[in-house]
Amino acid sequence: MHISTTPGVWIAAFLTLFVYSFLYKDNPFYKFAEHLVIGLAGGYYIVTVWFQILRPKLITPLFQQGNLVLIFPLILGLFMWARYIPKYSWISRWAIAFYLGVGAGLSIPRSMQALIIRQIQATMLPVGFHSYQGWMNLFIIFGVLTSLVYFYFSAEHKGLLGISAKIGIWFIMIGFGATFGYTVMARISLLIGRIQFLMTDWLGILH
Amino acid sequence: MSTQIQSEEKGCLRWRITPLVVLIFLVAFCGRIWAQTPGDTLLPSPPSGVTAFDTPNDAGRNITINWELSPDDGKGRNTVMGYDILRSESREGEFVVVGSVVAGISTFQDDKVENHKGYCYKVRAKDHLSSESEVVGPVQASGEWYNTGRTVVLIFVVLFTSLVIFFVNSAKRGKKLYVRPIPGMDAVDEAVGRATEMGRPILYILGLSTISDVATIASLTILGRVAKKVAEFQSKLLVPCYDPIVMTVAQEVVKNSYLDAGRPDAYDEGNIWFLSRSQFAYAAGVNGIMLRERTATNFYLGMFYAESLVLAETGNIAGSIQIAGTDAVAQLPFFITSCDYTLIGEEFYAASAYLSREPKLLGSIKAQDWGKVGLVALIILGGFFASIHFDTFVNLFTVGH
Amino acid sequence: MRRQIPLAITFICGVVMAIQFFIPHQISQEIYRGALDWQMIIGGFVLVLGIGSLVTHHTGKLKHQRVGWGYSLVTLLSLAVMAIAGLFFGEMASGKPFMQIFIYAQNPIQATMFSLLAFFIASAAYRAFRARSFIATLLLLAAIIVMVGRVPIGAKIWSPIRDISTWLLDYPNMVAKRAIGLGVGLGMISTALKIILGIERSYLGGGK
Amino acid sequence: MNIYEKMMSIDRRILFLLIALSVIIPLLKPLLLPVNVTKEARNLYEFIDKLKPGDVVLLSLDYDPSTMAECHPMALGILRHCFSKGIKVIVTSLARPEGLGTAEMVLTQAVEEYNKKNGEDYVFLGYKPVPGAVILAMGEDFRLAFPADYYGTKLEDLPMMTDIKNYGDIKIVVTFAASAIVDLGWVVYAGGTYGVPIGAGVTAVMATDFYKYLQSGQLVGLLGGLKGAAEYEKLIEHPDMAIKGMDGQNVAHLLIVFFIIIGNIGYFLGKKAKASKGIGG
Repeated sequence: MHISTTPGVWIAAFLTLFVYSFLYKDNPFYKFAEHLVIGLAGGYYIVTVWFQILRPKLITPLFQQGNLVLIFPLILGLFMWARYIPKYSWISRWAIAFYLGVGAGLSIPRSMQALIIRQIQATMLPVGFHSYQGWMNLFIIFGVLTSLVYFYFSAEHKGLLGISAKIGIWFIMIGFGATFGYTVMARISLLIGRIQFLMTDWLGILH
Repeated sequence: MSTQIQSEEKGCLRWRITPLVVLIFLVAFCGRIWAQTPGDTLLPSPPSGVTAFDTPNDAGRNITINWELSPDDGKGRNTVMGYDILRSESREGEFVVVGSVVAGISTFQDDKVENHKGYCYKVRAKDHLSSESEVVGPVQASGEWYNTGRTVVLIFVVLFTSLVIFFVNSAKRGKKLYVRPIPGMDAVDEAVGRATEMGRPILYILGLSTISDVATIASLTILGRVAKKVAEFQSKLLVPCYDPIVMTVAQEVVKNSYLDAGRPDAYDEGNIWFLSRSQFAYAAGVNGIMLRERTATNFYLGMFYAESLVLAETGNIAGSIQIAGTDAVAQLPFFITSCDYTLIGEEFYAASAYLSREPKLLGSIKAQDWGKVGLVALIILGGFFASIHFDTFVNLFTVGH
Repeated sequence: MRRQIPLAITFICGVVMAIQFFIPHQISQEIYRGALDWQMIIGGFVLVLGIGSLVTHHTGKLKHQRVGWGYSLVTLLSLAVMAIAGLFFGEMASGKPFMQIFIYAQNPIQATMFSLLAFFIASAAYRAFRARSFIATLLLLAAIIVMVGRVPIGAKIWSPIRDISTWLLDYPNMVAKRAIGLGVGLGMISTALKIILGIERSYLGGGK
Repeated sequence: MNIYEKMMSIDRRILFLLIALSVIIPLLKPLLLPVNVTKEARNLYEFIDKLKPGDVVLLSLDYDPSTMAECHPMALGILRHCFSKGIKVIVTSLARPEGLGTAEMVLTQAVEEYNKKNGEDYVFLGYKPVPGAVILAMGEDFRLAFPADYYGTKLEDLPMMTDIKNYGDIKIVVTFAASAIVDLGWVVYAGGTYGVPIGAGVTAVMATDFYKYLQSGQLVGLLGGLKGAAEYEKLIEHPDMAIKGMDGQNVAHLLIVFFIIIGNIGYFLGKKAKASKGIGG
């Protein structure tokens, strides 16, 4: 059993235990780790934005390579800083409007293609009563249609509509249960990873 | 007996034929080998039917070259190992190899060309010798202004947009639109009421995405309505944010709600602040807030990732009422198990319109419902056509790259 | 002026970016890349607002000596140390202070926060999976079958469980995901349209 | 609070402690719970087991630090199997530059365990961009894609490589990956064009996508996630991280199901008791 001698590993190990102490109850050790990681993540955010966005995408191309088009995003960025001046803080809405408009515009055709057209095409399956797959295709179409009825807002879920909405929620709940069960293994392996770090890299028990 | 004789005769008849057949086969077989063996100077037959054209539906600078496989590729003498594709600026000009493919492949895309410049091509079949096809071209590459492969998306977008505009306008003209009560909605009002009775703050999480994510915008509209109620009941609203732009918009929305509720002085911008831009630092921070501020109600509305269960389960430890709503299908199972009420996918999008009671916003929900009716009809029709193996209908919905 | 122009900007940008999807031409690709770069640049500027808000939040706690002000000091100091280490001492190269702090302090806390899910998924399952109603029972049964079906010991206990759990994942789960996706698609597009057409303008906030 | 209510609201901290123990104990003392070996894992094992000492295989470690948790034990298992049988190994890493670090780590671990010599028992070719082109080039000649190995020595100076020209001289390619490089890269280019047998070790999430290649015979065998690695560790009788990890998974999963069952028993009996008390009362 040879305990690690690198200080970094000791720090990492203690911070890991600080966070796990949260499972018992909120305590000063967890508060320290929490505030520490928020500070570090803040610093990390500053450094990554500078080296991965501002310098390569604005400072170098605009000031060194003279790509003058970039003056517009520079102005829109400064508009955002106008929030610090109460009298002119409304100008920041121009930059927000640009950011918003681009996002909304991009999402319309892409979600139409990916979420709707591709999915309904994949549901147009040959139904057959003499093969397993034929029955399964019927099962898929029936399931998608009833689940869709569950999201129907224009009418009370009563009568035939009520029944199919009820069957729809059955499908949805079975689907959620299956996804939940499927994810347990991935989450447990996260814990195995941390425990192996503590027992191998830190305490050196395992190898 | 006669049958037996016949079979006898037939037998010997058959007996005489077989050696003849074997003989013919042998001669043919040797002939083939004989033709090949002495110093194979025979060239592989060249590929034919070479065509070159500007690759469609792209930004240009790309020419597609197709050809029929050489008769000696995969069949015939089956000696062809691959093909070289040669290009030149003009029919007589000097040809240069721009690419090569292995045997059995009969197409190539040359992506090192300028737009609006003529190029000529020819294809060379090669084994240890080679022979070339005739020259084809000149042909020019250019970018297209409309991607024909995406027409079906255009039709769907135009149809749905007109549905939304139609229903919003009819709602504006005062037409009464019925929308069934959604159980989660009154849970929102109850939850805010409960927080005020207990005199404990409300926590509102806008999700871990940027302002350009439509889920974040839907969540901001709900925040506006929740903030109005909070202002009326004079309870405290905490909004730790993941994205600075979402933070600024949230501050604007909440300030506006306090204004509408007639209590602009009670608005405290300090309660809407930036926490962290990294997923699990943000989760650590929010966990701390939930336990220390003893929030009565937690709202998780917007886009979420794996941290959803860390937040919701901690909220459960703190004993708060929790209402979630997201379009992140992968996280819905975890919200369903740990929150008091969860708005599933489209319910979350309908919530903002529903809570506002504004007619024109309800109009968009009607459009969504009509869209669903259309999709149901298409699926049934598609299923029917697929079952009778009439595939052209299903292929209508294939979208180009 | 304060509301009309932003609405106009949203409308123009929205329509342009929606149409861009259908035009493969070079110019349209450049507009697409340009718009995303501009969004990133604005995101870069807004960093100041975010960090500014974080710092004012914690300095406020320090100034008023509110409870837990010591922890605010931790946040402010670690923010400063990390930023200075990254900006001035060898950037993000491995072995340099910035990366050392990231590997030995920031990453362990984040990875351990992530691993809390192993505990929380257990407590959520224990508390929520109660056969209170028929749909709750469906949720519970599907979860148990898939959970047991994925580990080798499950197949030892009852061998067909593996096929049932695969069936549950291949059919009901896929059906539910697809139906919800269709609903989300319609809801997302209708909300995006409301923003572009200016029907939904709460993001503009208050004031004239 | 009667027994039933207690069963329904056991303190979550007890559950947390049990989950932690269910993972820690097997790491200290492996329970070696039964690991049922799937057909696809056994096929891959038998294919390599039938190889003779001196045969050469190509192992392509096409993963990176983010998917190391699942792929590392699989790669280590197959490396140990090859080295224990004196099979020579060529190693490449074609996914991403970051994959080089993880690839070298697992290779050096196995090399030290079986003290193998570079250039005679194994060769580490390293990384080259555009995996499709590299896979095709190696079909013509390894030197076309990798004139020198990762450490800079020319392939000609490596004794092991003298009589190895291309896929024709190696018995099987096994790729460890979490991406489409398995089918679009190896199965189509190497398997399809040059007909070399292909095996694969992929993350659990991806495994289901590759079953169709098993049925069509384009894949000789397949290992899926930590479970696949545990199966291979069992086949080569060398229990290590994967089997211990799987023990933890087994116990944790059963523990959660056990708690769910207790909660429901408490719920039903509690309801019945309340109902009967109601009548009696």
